[in-house]
Amino acid sequence: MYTVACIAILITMILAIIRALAGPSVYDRVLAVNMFGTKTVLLLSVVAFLYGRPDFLDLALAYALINFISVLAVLQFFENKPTDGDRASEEIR
Amino acid sequence: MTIILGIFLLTLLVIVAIGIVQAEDLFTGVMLTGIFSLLMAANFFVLDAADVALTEAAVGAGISTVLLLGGLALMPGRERRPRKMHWLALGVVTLTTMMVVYATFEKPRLGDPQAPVHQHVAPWYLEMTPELIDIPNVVTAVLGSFRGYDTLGEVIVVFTAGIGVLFLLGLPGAVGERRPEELAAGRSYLGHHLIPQVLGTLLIPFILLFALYVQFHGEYGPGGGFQAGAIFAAGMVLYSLIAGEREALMIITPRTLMILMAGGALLFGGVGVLTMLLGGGFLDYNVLAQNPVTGQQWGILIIELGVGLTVTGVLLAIYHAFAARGR
Amino acid sequence: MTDLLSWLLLLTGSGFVLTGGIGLLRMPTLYARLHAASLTDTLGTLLILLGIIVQAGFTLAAIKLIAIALFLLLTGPTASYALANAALLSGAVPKARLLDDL
Amino acid sequence: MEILGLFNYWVFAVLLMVGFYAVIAKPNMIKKLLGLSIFQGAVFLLYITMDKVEGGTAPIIQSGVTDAIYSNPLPQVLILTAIVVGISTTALGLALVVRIYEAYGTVEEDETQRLDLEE
Repeated sequence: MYTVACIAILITMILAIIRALAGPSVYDRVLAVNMFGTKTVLLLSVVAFLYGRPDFLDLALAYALINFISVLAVLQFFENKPTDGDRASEEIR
Repeated sequence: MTIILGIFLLTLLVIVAIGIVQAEDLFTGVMLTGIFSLLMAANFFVLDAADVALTEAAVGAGISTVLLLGGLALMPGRERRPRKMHWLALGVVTLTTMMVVYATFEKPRLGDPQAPVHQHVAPWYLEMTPELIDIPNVVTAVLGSFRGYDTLGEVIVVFTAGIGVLFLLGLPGAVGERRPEELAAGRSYLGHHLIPQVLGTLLIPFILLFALYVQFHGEYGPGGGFQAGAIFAAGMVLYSLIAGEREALMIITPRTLMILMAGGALLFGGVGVLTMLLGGGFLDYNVLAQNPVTGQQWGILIIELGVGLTVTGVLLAIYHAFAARGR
Repeated sequence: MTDLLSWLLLLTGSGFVLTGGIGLLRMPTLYARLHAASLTDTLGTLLILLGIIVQAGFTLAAIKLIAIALFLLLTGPTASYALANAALLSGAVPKARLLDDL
Repeated sequence: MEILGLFNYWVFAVLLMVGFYAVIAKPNMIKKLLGLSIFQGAVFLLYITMDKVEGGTAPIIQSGVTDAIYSNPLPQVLILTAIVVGISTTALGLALVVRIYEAYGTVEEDETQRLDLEE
């Protein structure tokens, strides 16, 4: 039962990695990283039950709590460094 | 199942690593490092290393991306000459890879219980921990007690790296030393974004509480000072992002940061000196209480606290040093 | 009965997660991808976690799972907001608005 | 199937060399740092691979279970501390790069060398 969920999550992980590598804009990559983070939380929860040691859920909890900090840091990064010429050229398609 | 899951995650790891190296935009590289860290943590978890996975999670999710972005904000975001292959380097690297792969054929297979690494001290640790220290988490027992010298050394290294960063970049002065207009000019926080602000204010107590749980639950489950320090620092970094650095530095002042950094390492070393004064060896916790087992537990609790303090102090001081440089 | 419910939740959750992944890859513009990824992310995650909670019964693990679901429910949309805002800040205008301006 | 037991070590070798390639071939210092952290990650992977025991579980002793097999705690201890040390030293390297950028106006290695020669 968990295996099905596990496989779905793993396939989604591949899709997210393809998007992160392909871009085209930097925001696509951040989006992919964020999505990958949620999928990791799910994978860890599912695998913890698959292995029958649910006390390792702390790990998923840690990710659920602090993974979005990096996205906020990205927002701040772009506030401080508005548009530099390089990035404007590869804007959104 | 486990082996297929492992192979899958490891293959993704290699793809992402090549992606990092080939990325033209450094920002992309940093973002891919985030995925690399997530994959690493998942791999550690699959390989039965829950403590290590928690450390990677705490450091990779909360701290390392923020630090790298903080550094990247101070310089141009692109490599000057993208995608030029360096044929000599590529040749050397390919040759070395093949040699290392050839050498692995001598290695014991994954999970082989007869491997030499499982024959040395590890069985002794696993067997004696319930008797000598009586805490469930053997990793914490080895970290705190059996290999306490090692851990003290690592804490000193972390401390030294923190000092080094402060030497190079300088810690932001106390809040009063900066002119008000200087502070107002750097709008380096997300105060005007209502949603992150409200949510962050809601979550920070939980993050800090979770850090304390990880700190003091480390003897019973995955956790300990290193993980807790990183999570606590991540919580304070979040506060600094949503409320502004100035506010964050008012709560944990630069002076407090210094005290945390040095105090944790001193606490660790102090326990060692105390045990010597009580007639034991350096970091021999048996003498801390009437009952040697209780003494061991006390010793581990205190030194883990020292580790947590130093790691929190160092990571926060590094973050503030980079952030203050940007203004 | 419990097994059936948990199967159902896990399967629908997996379906949503996969849909989100495909949307992330196949949608034509950034904001469309953001839309596809963030919505399914939250729902699929919740369903899968609920499926595990049903299996776990009333234990400490279930409470941790509820906490994880709650935190993900809060942080996921916030991250999407921050990301969309960062994109907008650096001058990436959604396509529909560009058409309006013409 | 037996040979797949070595897959982790092969990934270790490839990751190690991917990181090493970035360090020696890329002129950009931030890229070198990222390569260094990949290199670090490879070493972590090697150690953690060695801790795995077939049919085992993480070395947290479950009360009431007597016949459980536990993975090796020693590599875990070494790597757990090394991860935190790794991020501190990466930050130290990043601080050096920031100072180099402030002094030279570039973080490309060949350009800083040229500027040095011109003085």
